[in-house]
Amino acid sequence: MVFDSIKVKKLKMNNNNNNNNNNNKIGAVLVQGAGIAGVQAALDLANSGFKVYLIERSAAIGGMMAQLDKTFPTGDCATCIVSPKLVECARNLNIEILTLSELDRIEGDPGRFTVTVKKSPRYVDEKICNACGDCTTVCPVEISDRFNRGLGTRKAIAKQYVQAVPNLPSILKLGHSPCKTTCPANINVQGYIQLIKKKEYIKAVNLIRERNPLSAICGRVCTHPCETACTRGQVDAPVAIRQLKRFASDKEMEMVESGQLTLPAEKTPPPEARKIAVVGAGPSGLTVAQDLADRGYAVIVYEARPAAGGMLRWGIPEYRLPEKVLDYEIELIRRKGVTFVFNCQVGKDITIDKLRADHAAVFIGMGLQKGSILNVEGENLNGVVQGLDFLRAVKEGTADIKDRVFVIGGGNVAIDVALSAKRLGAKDVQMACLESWEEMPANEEEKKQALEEGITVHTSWGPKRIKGSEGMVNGIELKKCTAVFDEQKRFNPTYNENETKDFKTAMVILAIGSRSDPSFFGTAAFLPVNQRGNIIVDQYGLTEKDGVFAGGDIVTGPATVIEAVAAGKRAAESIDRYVRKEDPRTARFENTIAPVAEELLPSLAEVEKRPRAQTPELPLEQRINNFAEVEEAFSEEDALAETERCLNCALCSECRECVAACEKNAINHAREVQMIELEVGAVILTPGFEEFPAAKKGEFGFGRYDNVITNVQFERMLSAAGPFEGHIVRPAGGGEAKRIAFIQCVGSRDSNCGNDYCSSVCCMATIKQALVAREHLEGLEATIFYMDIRAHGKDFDQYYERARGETSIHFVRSMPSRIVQVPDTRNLRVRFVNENRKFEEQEFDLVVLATGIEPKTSVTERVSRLGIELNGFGFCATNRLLPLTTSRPGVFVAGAFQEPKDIPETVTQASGAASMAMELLADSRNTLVTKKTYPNERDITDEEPRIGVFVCHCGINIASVVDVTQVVDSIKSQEGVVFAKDSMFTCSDTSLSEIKEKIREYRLNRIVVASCTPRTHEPLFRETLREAGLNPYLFELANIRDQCSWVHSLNPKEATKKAIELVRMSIARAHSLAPLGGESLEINQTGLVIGGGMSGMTAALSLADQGFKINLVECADRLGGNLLNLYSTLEKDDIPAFTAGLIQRVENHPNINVYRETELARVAGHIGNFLVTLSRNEERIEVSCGALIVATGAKPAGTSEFLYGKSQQVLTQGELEKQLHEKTFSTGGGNVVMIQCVGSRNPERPYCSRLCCSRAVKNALSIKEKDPDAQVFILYRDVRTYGFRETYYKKAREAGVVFIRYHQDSPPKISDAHGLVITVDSPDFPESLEMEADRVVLSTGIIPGEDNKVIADMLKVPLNADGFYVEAHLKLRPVDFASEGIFLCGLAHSPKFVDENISQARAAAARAATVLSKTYLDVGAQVSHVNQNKCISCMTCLKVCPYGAPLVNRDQKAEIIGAKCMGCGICAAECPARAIQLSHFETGQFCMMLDNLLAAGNSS
Amino acid sequence: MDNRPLKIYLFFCSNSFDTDTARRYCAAREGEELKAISLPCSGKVDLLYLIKAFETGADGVMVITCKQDACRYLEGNLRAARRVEAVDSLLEEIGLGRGRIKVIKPKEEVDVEQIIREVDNFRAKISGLACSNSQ
Amino acid sequence: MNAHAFEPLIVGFFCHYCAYASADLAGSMRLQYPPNIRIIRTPCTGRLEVDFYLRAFENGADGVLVAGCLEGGCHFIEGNLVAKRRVNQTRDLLAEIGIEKERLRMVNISAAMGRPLADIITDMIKTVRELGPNPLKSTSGNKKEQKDFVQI
Amino acid sequence: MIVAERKTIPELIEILKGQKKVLVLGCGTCVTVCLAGGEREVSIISSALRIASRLAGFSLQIEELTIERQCDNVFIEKAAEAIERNDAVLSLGCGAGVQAIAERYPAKPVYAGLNTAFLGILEERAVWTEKCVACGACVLHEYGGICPITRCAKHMLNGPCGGSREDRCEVLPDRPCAWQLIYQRLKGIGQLDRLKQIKPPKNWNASIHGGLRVIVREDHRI
Repeated sequence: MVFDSIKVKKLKMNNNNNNNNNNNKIGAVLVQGAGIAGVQAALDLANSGFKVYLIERSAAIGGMMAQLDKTFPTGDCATCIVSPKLVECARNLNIEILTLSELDRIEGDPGRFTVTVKKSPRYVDEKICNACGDCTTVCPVEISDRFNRGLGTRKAIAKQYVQAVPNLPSILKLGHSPCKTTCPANINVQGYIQLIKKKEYIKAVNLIRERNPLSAICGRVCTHPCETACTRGQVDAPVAIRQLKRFASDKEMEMVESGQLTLPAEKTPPPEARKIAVVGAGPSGLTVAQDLADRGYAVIVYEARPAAGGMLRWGIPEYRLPEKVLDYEIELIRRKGVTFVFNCQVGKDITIDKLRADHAAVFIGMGLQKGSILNVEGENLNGVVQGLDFLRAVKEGTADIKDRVFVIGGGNVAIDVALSAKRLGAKDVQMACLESWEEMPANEEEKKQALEEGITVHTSWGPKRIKGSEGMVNGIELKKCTAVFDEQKRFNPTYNENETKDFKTAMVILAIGSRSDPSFFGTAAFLPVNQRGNIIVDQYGLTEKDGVFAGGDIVTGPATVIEAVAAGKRAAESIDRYVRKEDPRTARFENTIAPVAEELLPSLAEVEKRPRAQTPELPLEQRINNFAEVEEAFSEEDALAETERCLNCALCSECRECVAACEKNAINHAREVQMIELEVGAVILTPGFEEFPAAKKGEFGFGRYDNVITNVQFERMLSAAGPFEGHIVRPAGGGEAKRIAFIQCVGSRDSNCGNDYCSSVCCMATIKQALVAREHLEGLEATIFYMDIRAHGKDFDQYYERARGETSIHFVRSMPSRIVQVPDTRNLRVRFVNENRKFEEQEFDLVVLATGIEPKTSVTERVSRLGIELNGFGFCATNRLLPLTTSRPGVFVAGAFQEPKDIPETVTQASGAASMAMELLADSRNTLVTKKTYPNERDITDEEPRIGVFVCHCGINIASVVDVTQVVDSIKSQEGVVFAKDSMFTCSDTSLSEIKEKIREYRLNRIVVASCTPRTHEPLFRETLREAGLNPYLFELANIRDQCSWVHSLNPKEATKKAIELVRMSIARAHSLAPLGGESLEINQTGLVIGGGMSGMTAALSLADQGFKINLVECADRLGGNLLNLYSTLEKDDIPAFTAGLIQRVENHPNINVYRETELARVAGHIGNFLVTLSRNEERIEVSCGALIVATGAKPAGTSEFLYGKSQQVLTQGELEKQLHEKTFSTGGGNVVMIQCVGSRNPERPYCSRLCCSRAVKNALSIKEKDPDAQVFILYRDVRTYGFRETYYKKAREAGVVFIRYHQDSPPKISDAHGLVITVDSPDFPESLEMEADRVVLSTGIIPGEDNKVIADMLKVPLNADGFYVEAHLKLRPVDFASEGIFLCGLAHSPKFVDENISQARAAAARAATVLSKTYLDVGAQVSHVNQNKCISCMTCLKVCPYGAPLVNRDQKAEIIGAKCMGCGICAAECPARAIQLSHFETGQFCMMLDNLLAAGNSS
Repeated sequence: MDNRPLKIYLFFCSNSFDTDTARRYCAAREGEELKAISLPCSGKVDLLYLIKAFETGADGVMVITCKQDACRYLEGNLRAARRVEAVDSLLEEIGLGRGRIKVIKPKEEVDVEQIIREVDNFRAKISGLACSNSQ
Repeated sequence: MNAHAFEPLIVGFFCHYCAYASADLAGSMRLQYPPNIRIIRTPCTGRLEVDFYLRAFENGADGVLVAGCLEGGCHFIEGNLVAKRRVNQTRDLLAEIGIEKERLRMVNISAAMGRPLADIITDMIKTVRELGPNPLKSTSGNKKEQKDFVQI
Repeated sequence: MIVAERKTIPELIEILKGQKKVLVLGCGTCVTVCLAGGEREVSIISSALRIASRLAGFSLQIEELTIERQCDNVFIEKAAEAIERNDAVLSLGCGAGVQAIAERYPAKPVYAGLNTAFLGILEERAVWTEKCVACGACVLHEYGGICPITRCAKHMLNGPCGGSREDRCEVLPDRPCAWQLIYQRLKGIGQLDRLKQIKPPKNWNASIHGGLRVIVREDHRI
């Protein structure tokens, strides 16, 4: 169930109510991390009476497993097996999924925690969105896809992966891009660039105009600080942002010119509109005018000159900004209802007081009118002109020009002046400026143009004096400027007065800045000004005078257009608030602008260099004597290419294409982080892991060489749903990757990177990847470089052997020292030491690094802040005897965060952790769970089918391809159809209500919806039927989206025809739908545990502590099993004390009934109601129970090899351990030789016993501890000290224990001719080794119990080839049997360690609790039934059913037990008498669809 | 041969022999174990009854039917006769020999005397045979 | 294109857990394949009766595509193996009857195999197109019916 | 149990050529259990025949029916109307069933749709093996319950033949040697002595070689 914040609040209230009568414990659990562990724990808890909050950091649940392609060793598709679990999780009424959430705080005590969850926005409404994907389609932003580990791209708004649960997109946003934050007006640069990329030019311009009405203008004259900040600049050159803005704006103008686009209609402000006066029609004034007009004000702009534009019109020459462009944008503003009053100089023609009095507010944006002066000799000579005056004269056509012109100044105005002078006919134009060329404030473009057009620029020179005669200028003397700025970076030029040069000139134009002209105000004292004469305003543009605002150059001094626009934006907002009497300070747009954290900016290393598009310019020869525009717009091709250079620094560009595309209005870009408080009784941490950052191992070149990838990337590559769709190709250099090297232990078993532990899963994962890859690509050769192959799990070694048997998979026992890329082919040369102890290099197409498992950095920080101890590697600290308990009571842990582990162990631990929570909160079980109630079901037995059909448009998802109206028309007259209609979104709340309404109105008794897939939507519609009082099975869904409109979008006609047929088929089937009701089975809430070893006792105790009565059956005369022969763990936990405690607790537990010396005689019944007959001596005891746990254990294997039993000096590891414990062991003064894999991992006993390596290490360390001089040798095949046990392997080597490897085909030999002598051939030594041994210790492994077969037959559960029990599913149901209600744990499942058995026993208990916690069990309605009259008792069904659901009843006929039937229908299809039908998938129902289709096909 | 009393079962059709007579007849035979079992029709006699009788130690079995063609149930008496024949042959296979089972079919509708006579004869014959040791 | 060109009609029987899911995935991925297939959902391919296949052919289907989970990956343990046996049995029977066995095909698909599924469907349609219409349609004289399979 | 298997469709088409309306009649007993003639097979064969006949140029009209047992008139009666309606009957019963119907309807052609194969049992899923040839004089007790007449390819009463290899029959290497089984079985029940006796030649009169076999149970005849 998807999180709903309103509900949470209600729940909190519920909690309070319930707590009063509930021991103060809260029957809710928070599970943090929704990988497979979190999902499993949540399901177990929710299914046994607890409320669960499942919180997940990313946007979808599923974790790492959803990223995997296949799973080992079964080769199951990971998606196939995990998806149903995720969906189940999402549907569970008692699991609330909080995605994008993190655990922030835990307060309170076990049983009563208050936790705070920080939930980041998804920006997509979870209740409204129907995952149609339109937003993703329109999103222009392609960013590196983290889910695919950067191998592919995703859109900024997208589902995390195609099958994501919850099935919703989310927006990736990281603050705002540098271009946007740097732009004074905060224009959404990234946004409009993305829109241009999509050729949405008008949308792009509109987006610009939201922040800047002068789009076309700024596209020409802006100083573009955005480009300076552009991240791309760090790679090659910044994106040509200004030019792109111009490109889009020009496109708009072109369209207007060509008539494709009409100008917006002229508006007039409403009569009641408040009046605003704007003084000055420059950039800031125009901006204010537009914004306020947009907000419904009547704006009057008072302008001193005869036209609007201010400095844009009078200060920028035509060749840079054509008047046409200026007029165009001013016209757009005018059309918004702005009135211009020209030739009206405030101060002269009208006073400010008057303006203030007549208007609700006044904005002053008159700019700077006076040029700055030099204060040098000769400044007043005739021929000395102000640059601005000159430019205005040029515009007015009144400019006077001389042959020689000297321009003072280094800014844009100076260059504009110089170039204008040139165009007017000046023969020699020279410039002087104080700054050096680099420091010159003019734009690079302008400077470049000045040079091009032959302007001589004297940089670092200032005017000393202007020379003249007769009042006329005739020359200028310059002096050397030694520094422009002082140490404080203030403008404070210093000169070398002695270094001068003289020039002849007839005209000196000063372009050194401008200043305000106080005289313009009329009353200078009206507004306070600063020492430079600029008006003083606060940060919102308000002057000290009430209702008078100011902005632009008049406030800032000379500045840029964009700064003036920004000031206008701010002022407009302030004026609006002022008039509406709102606080000007809160929720300002400016405050929402936050930069992207630097570390989150795109990684530049991977960015390929691409040149910036070149600006086309008017050829030099065409610029002479005219003012034609010099710079031209980009070609469309160049512009589009340029947009591709944008790196999307902020991920989402906020172009809002998605908002526009979403027909359900589900998207809102302005959502904020929520802090949610939840009351829970316990917390389970299942945050998972992240892979080791492979770039840290520089020698392998990850990050530098594109063809070196990680194993996670390789998984994504293999995945058919991944970025490469399962094709094994090289990310760089092209071509298939036929030669692949896999390098193991990257970031594992490596003290250099601090990871001394083994990641446990990589060996198997690599073997799997090699085997799977081979299926994907014929002729693929895989080479696996490894240290030890650790295939220690159930059926793993057999898988390894399979891979070893493949000629195309090579195992090389070596750790490569480095990888070098071959430059031209981009192949990779791997250097390693080969089996002959020689260096060798091999070339590969692709290298896959088996990166190890690390705790997530983000998690470790947070978890330690929650007061939970971590171990030295950053994993959660636990104890081997309390593997699921963290240092904080009430907080439990499971999965890879506890220790690296594979999926089944993770799932096991998750269930185990759930049982810990169940024990803690046993009294509060069922206090917070919700059960929905429905109206009584209408009895339709005697009704003719009355079918209602609803055909969905799914926005445009269906309707854009399939003619929905035609579909509705063509099925209206179908037999039985009494109502048919199309709807925009059938799954929307309104449509669902409509369905309910129509059911009542038309007395519909069958509903057909034609929309998307039943896999996601059938539950929703069925629910609707139930709410309307119809049985949910009276519903049928025709999939005309996923399997029609989406896959035939190029063929609308055929798609429509197909849709019609699909709907007709569904209608045909609907006729035969019948209401189905499952049965309710009473549950016997007693459990029975078979086996009184550690696992059995642990499982029994867990259930007993939860309040269930448990029968514990043990065949021996005492409890304890194998535990009685164990003395310590590798970590030195005291096993005998633990065992004694366990036995004592079991024996004294009031809920546990122990049967010693008792065996199983007979088992009958099914889940909820087993009848078990026990036999104790001659006595028969009948016990009934609801669930069974098999914990029958296994036993140490014996041997007759290596003189065992013949020589006193040869003993097993078990015997050695006992002697060490009893201190009776002596090395005899000589060597102790341990031999591993005795009788194991060979054709007779192909599995690995998992424990022996660690046990040998443990005993070797014990010997060394007692006698450091003792010589201990361990002869091994692979050392399989996985997980943290690896550190002890290291310790043993450090302590001097000698490990000698041998091959399976040349095992060690023993002789006792002259004392015991062991001979061994090791591939690591050139010659045979011979060693005298005083003690030989054999690791003989574990074998299954002999009576497994008997018990398995009784329970009708399977055994594997090795004789261990087979669970329901190796990966995801590791402690269940396929037969419901029977569970498995301990060594009976496979050999494993104490801590693993504890987890598994608890897991079995949790799974059993999901049964025992219920008083009734609803058995599925979609089950098979036997027609007793037709059954001929052939018993075929008994033979084909994989679940043992059919049985022979008293009438000697077959009968199917609903509780056991899973609804596959194999029996129904097999029954030779056709006596069996699977409800809801009856033969007739299939035939009706077929007949309808084929009849239609032959006649339509 | 031991001194065990003779054990004989008398299955009779209640239409041709009445229960009282039968009981009295049996009671009068001291030192013998005579059991009379009334049947609505001799056709009701099952192979299984007959063979069980021997299994439980009978030395002889008589089945008293109706007169020929007088069976109230049309063919019950004929059926009984077939079964007796089958058991007789089975007794031979078993090794007890033929003659330990007999059908008594009255000549007249109710001919108690003939029946008693025939029963007496059969008893005598049986006591002369080796005792059944099937017990 | 020839207005009378033969457009095959393929009936698909897809299992809910894998094949149907991958058909949905193909949709999500917007993969395109010819519209000649009509997919019928079944909880498991193990539910499918030999009769269904025959019925489809008898009534004029040109091909039947049965798609189940990967072998070993059946949600119902071995339903797909049972289905495979039944499909093979039916193929033999079709051969006996005189219908090309290629018209009936079973494939194993995982829920993540959107692209391969689209390829398989395309290939199946191609195969059947090459085989021509269901022979029943040409023998029973109702040539008229072929007009109904008109391509745009 | 009687074990039978379907005739091939071409064979059946050949048999049915010239008929128009045919009743395909199943039998709900042995042949249903051995997956040859039950309701499902009736449906499958009918469908196949319809298709095949159309392809062969004559469209059979087929009616489908399965009755409890074809070898008894009581049940055959339930098919009476259907039989009347059709030109011919294709019986999916065993040979006895086919003949029972034929005897009951002298005027109606009745064809066998199955080949009745043997008396056997289901050995594993969908595998039936012959266990009895109905020789009329059973010797199973001599051989530990394993019939050498049926299961030894050479029908040897004094075996083994000496040709078996690794427990496999010399003639049919995929089948176990019956004599190996007999030996193991007798060993298991402690009756290996039985093998020391030489068995005299068998009288095959009780078998089919003595002519039509009739069993009369006089005691049940009325």
